[in-house]
Amino acid sequence: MNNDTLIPYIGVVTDIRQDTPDVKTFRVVSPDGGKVFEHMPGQCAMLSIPGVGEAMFSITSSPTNKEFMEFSIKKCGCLTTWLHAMDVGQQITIRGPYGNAFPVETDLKGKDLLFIAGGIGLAPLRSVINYVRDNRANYGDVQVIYGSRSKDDLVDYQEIIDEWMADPNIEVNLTIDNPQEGWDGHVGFVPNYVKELNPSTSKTVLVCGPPIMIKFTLAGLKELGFTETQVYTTMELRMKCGVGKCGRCNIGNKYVCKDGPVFRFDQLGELPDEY
Amino acid sequence: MLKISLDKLDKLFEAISASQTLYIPVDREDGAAEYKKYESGMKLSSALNTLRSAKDFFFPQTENLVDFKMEGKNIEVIDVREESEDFVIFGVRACDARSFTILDKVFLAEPVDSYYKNRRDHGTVVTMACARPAETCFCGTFGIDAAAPEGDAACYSDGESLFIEAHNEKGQKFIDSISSLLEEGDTAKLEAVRAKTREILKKLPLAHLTTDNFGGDKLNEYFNSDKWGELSESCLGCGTCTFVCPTCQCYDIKDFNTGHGIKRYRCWDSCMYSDFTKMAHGNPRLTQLERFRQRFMHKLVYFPANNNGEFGCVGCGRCLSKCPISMNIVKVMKALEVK
Amino acid sequence: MQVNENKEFQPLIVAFCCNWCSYAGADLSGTNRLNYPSNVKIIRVPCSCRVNPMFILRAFQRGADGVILCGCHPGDCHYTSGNYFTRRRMTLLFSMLDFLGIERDRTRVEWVSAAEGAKFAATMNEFTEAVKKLGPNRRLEDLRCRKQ
Amino acid sequence: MQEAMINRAKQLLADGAVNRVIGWKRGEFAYDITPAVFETAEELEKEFVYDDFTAANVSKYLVKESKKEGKILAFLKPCDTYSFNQLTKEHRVVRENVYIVGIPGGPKLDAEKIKAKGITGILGVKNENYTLKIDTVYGEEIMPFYEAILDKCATCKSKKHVVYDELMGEEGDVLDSNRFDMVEKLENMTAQERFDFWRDQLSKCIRCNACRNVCPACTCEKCVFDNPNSGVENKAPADSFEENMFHIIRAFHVAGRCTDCGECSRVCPQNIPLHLLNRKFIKDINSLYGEYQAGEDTTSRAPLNDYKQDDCEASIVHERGVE
Amino acid sequence: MQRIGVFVCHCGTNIAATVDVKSVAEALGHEPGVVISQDYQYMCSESGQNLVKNAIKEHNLTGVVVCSCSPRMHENTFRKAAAAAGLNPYLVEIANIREQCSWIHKDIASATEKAIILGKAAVAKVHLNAPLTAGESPVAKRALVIGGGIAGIQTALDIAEAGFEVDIVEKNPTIGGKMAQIDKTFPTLDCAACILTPKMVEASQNEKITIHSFSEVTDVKGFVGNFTVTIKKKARFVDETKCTGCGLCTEKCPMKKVPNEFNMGLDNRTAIYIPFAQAVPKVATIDPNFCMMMKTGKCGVCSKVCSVGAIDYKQEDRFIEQKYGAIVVATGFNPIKLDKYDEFAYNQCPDVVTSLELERLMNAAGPNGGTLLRPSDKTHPHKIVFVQCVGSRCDDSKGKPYCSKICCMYTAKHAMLIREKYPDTEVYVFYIDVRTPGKNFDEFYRRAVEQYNVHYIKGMVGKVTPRSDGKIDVQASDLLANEQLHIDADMVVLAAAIEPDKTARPLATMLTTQMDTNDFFTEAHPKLRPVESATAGIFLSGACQGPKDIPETVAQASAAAAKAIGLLVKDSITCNPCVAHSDELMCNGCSSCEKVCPYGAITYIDKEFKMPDRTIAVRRVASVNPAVCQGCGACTVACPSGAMDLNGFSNNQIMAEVDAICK
Repeated sequence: MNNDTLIPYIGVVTDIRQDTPDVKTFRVVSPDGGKVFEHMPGQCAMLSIPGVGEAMFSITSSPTNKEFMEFSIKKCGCLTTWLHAMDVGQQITIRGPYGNAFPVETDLKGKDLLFIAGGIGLAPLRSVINYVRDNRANYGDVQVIYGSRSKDDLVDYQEIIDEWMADPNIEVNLTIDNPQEGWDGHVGFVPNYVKELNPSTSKTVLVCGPPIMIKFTLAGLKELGFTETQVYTTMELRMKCGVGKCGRCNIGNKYVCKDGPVFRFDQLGELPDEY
Repeated sequence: MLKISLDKLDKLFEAISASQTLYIPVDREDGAAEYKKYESGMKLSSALNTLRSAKDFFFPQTENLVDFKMEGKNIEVIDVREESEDFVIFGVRACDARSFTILDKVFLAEPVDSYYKNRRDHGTVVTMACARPAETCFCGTFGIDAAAPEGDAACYSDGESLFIEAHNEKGQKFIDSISSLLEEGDTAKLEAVRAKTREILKKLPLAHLTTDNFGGDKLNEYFNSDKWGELSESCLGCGTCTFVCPTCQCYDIKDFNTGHGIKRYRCWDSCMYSDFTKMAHGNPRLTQLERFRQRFMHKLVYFPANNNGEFGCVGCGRCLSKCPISMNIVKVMKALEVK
Repeated sequence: MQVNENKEFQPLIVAFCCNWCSYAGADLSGTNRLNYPSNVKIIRVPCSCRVNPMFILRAFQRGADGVILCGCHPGDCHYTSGNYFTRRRMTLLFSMLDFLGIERDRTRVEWVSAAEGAKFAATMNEFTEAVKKLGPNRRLEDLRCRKQ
Repeated sequence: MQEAMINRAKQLLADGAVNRVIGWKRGEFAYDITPAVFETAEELEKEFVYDDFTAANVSKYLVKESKKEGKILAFLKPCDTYSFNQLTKEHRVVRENVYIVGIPGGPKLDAEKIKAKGITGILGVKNENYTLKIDTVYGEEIMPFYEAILDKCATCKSKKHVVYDELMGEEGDVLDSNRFDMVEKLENMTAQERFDFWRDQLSKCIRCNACRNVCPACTCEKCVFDNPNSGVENKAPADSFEENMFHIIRAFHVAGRCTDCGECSRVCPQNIPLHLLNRKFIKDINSLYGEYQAGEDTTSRAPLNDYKQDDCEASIVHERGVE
Repeated sequence: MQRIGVFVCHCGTNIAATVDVKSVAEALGHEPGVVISQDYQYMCSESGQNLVKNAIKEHNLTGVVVCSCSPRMHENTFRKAAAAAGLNPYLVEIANIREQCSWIHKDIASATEKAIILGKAAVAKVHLNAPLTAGESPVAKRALVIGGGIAGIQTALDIAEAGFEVDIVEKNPTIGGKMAQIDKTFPTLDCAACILTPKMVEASQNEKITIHSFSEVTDVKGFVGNFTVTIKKKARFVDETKCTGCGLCTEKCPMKKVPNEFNMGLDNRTAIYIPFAQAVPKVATIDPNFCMMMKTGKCGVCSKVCSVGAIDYKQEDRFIEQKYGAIVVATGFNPIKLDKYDEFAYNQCPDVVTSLELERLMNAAGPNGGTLLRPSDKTHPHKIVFVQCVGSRCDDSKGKPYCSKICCMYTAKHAMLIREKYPDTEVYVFYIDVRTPGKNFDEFYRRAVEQYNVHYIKGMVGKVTPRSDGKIDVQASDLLANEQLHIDADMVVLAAAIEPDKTARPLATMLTTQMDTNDFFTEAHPKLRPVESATAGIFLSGACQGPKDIPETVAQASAAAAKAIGLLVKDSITCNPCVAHSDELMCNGCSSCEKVCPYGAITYIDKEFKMPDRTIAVRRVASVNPAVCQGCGACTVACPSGAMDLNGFSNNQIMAEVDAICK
């Protein structure tokens, strides 16, 4: 019988990195080494510990990484608590890739890109940013605006400092919500920072973060003259099958797991307000 | 058309079940009909339809997907799939026959659901035309002719004989396997019976219900309708409608720890359940109104939007007679309809 | 269920014992070296009234062949009234299991005081024998949990 | 009756004594009645119905409705008043927010019973001197009224309203019912026969939760079977054990609280006689701990929350009946 | 991921002889989450404990399983060891592989297998253990004693002696109780008043003791260490602070025909009265039912004669509220009413009296100044019949099923005293059997029979009939001689059963303590905790718990005081952390749990909740007071939604054990 997407592969956790107090990044490879499967930036995978639970996570590593996949996971439920407690060498089950991806090879190609992320929202965008960095010639200006509650809550801070900020080809703007010792960067909420920075409306925007941040950022962008067709985001909904059959992530005629999770805001506008 | 005398039905069933598993609707003690694996002596039910729909044959209420063995940090994945045996479902009504087409659109769409396909490939659907439709029937609304059911092969009765014809290769193979019992018959009387059935279908109370005003383009006007509150207010949030429905296919995937391994299985789920969309950090459908709306919007708007106007309902009427509070798709359609 | 070399059926017995009387009674039968079969596995609960019918069904689901509940004698409950509630709950539960055709001898309530080590051992011997006679629990087991 | 009820409801609405009415709304056919809340005289005029098919017990809706602003008028049949009282006792309804009009009860009709006679294509049902004249697309059919009544009405326990603010019609009495006959019959079977009986019945269960969701005693904020942390969460009967588990525990959770309103069996799409489980508990409670009718009052102690020092021992189960 | 350590004890050869401890340690080492699994000779020894402590530190353990003897033996030892190593003590579980395994099984293979399963169950449970912290709750340093009889007085004196404030609430105008009415005490025959009144005075003079006489408890809130009690000080229409107890008012009061309850109604008192000469407090009280001033507004004599102006006809009931750490119930007893005993003619004939009435008749301060005279004609009785067990040990609904315990002895006392003082009087005692356990009791009884020639007749009195000549015909059967007797008695004395005071039942409800069917308070444990109620902080003193004689009452009163003092010396009480708790989001507020809680630990509150649909709803939810809950778990099963769970024995923990055992 053919492989069925509901039957998962085995992945081995080879590295666990404590990113923030409640976010860890897990490196997953196939038991034989190498990646379990290929994906495009923005796509997701179903991770599970049998008997504990299964959930969808966006793949935070770039497809250009040929050795492993990474997942940045915030501790919030039963499964994530378990994942946070495990040690290196633990096997997990993994299936995917699921969902659409950011249109990095089509609509985004050649465009100036503005990434706006808040908190754990950087996770799905990190995949795109690194993909873009690795295919730098295909894109115009790249700007990243990233904020979090505090310095400690910035996911992948080390990579941001060591690689992104060191990369002359991209502009990185960091902010934290409240002043903090040892932080001489910008202080303030992401939506306000975006307005302050007043990015050019020629840019295509990829935004991800908590719903309230997205709401105000979008409003701010509109004030600045951006249109909904310029802004992409990625959604999170309860999913079970990952292939648009189980019905759980159905909104209007879309299935987030299959038709999403990446949507342009004008597409989202056509959907019923149920997310 | 080929036929067999109705009093030789036993022989027909014996012949079919000799080569493969046969399921026929039989009467239960409580008067309701249900599909049973044929055993000698069983009588075909004369009821209009089975209490449960026929979807169970291809999409059972629970099914084991995969097993895991956990040992230290290691996980072993055990593929539990087995090639299905060949089987025949006999006596499927037109509405249920159409439901398979609808389920196919979900489960056979890429990526194909191998569990469903496995059974679909091995199952032959032999339908049976209706003769005495009930007041709850409204298959006509969805373009289904109860007197001419779809399926791999179809049967019709004129009161004396059972006529049988193939609709496809699988159906033909089925007829070939029993051809020794069949003889060519005159369909004149049958045509009269079918004409009469169609007359009755026109007289049914729901005969005039149409889908003209529903479909994929009606999303916003129906989604935002102010009728949902009133319609859903007495909904108990149970799963009866979903589970008796031949087209509802939402499912959940769960793990069961047997003590010596994990069984991952899927089971029917209902969008009417309060925890259907519940996540660790919230629920986008908080009230029964939203959950109730989802079920009907899906059948009447979302499904047609993705499937060339085909609706997610076949008018079998099960939900009409089984809903504990008698709220159903017909009432919803009538209340919502914007001309 | 366990099967040893002699192929004699060895039932699995789960015994819920209240901390204050029956568990102490079980300890006493140990102190006095009064044998009872190793089929019996004890779970300590503060009071017999802590035992939820769900625990009993759970044990049967997972492969127990008999479940026995032991508590202080009526009137002697450490918490004054716990075992009176237990008595009503278990009477009704067992009656319901009986109503569903589950063998009566698979369930039992016995009052064993902290001083009744002998009674504890005798009860366990008796109960294990009774369950052994019934054979494996088939009517209230979960096939998925059956050991291959 | 229906006219009188509509008039009384309109009057109470007009007086401002209540601002909503819970009752029943007519459907597409003669029998598909839906419980509904009415807010205006017009709605009442147009859609309120009370006839031989208005069997649904509306008291459970009052858990939610009585917590809303204002007062709601509830028409309660005798059996419904027991449910309501029990809910009051358990603090699940706000008694002050409900104006109860006691109305005469059944026997109510069961459309399934009519259909089971082979009568189909039903267009209308008329009760003429306890003979049902059923108009169908296939012509008129006749059947005796009492052959079509709901099982729960056939074993009615009481025609008395145990709580009301006003009464329409005359007050009835607690009946000497034969409701335990079937339980007794099962008790007199052998264990194997009982096991086979229940296996046959419970294997039909599709876990639609209709029995639970309609049950006025099942008003938990979160049912253990829906709660992933309860350890017994279960959505579908993957094994015969789970069919048993759900129904045993559900019956146990409502034991001593179930008023025997019979809604569970009425709504079961698979016609499982679930009420027998509840009645078994009721019968046991009556015989072992003294007669007790849940919902009869709002103050008595539920039998499972009570005890006597000389209660029988659990071994009584082993000592009585046939094996 | 859990990091669990497993420690398997050999217990010398106690375990190791029948359980292969090495394989147990080996097998449990493979269980999920187990990072270290060791065996050792004596795990409870200092070095064994160090093994555990070191492993906790070294492996940063999140849970410890010790496979050893019964947890009843060493659970605390290992909990303390864990705590010493910085691990929450409630993350330790014991698998009992000695008493419940090695000591009862002989076959090594099956004992080892069972030990492994028990170990697995403990590992499965410890996975779900949560760190628990025992809560603390402050203790109000004041005790309340309800009832001012000898029990209450003794308890109050003992508590005061230990240095704590005590309040006595007495419903009558004076403390003293039943003992004050008694003439002499058995078996020493010393005068009751002589030994009681000094104690009464001591109580009134002790500055730690406050006496609220003529007062009642009307409300009790709170829990152990923290009770808030409302006391009603009934209006006595005399200002307590001014009244000197001179008694002039009682002499001058014109209303002199009030039945005197202190003398059992055998004589009269005035409307303003002091119950007896040694009353404490010695303060007058006006009986408003008889006072002319109160009834008609005409009189006011007492007010006129009172030199200190203490009379206040307008006085009203006052309520005071006070916080207490402990409450001692000492509500005492009363003889039952004999209205139903027509066969003894108690209501028909004044010369048929109860034993307590006889006490008054014989008392020097009684109606006859100590001379025993018949109440009817004030003549000297020559033949007295005592009837035992009137209402005691009865099967029928008229009486009490229990033995009243004191009657045999006081009857012997009465008989003896009468025979001593009036040797010409014949005394008959009809009994079922004579019960005289107690120091010097049987000797006392035998003296009555042998020395004083009291006629003890085993038999029942069938009928008592007053005759027109003033004699009383007593029909009885002598069971030993097997003959019917007729005695023409002058007096008949009935040993009426005693029963708890009527105020006890409503009080028990207020205190959420339990009572038996006879309305005696139920002790927390019949053998081991006889002076505590099941409700923490409520203690039982004297006959409210069961029939008692004076020495027993005083002993129990001191025991109750000791228990109360044990509580009051603490600044705060450590609560058992293994208590029930309710998940408010799942709680239905149905009150089932409250109904089965023996401690009244569950209350209901209306609480605002943000509902998932963003509305605010007020819901009734259960709230467990962890200071009161004892952790039995009755509520967890009564709760259908599973909102109620028990720390340390949660649903999931027990189910994990079941799963592990059945695996």
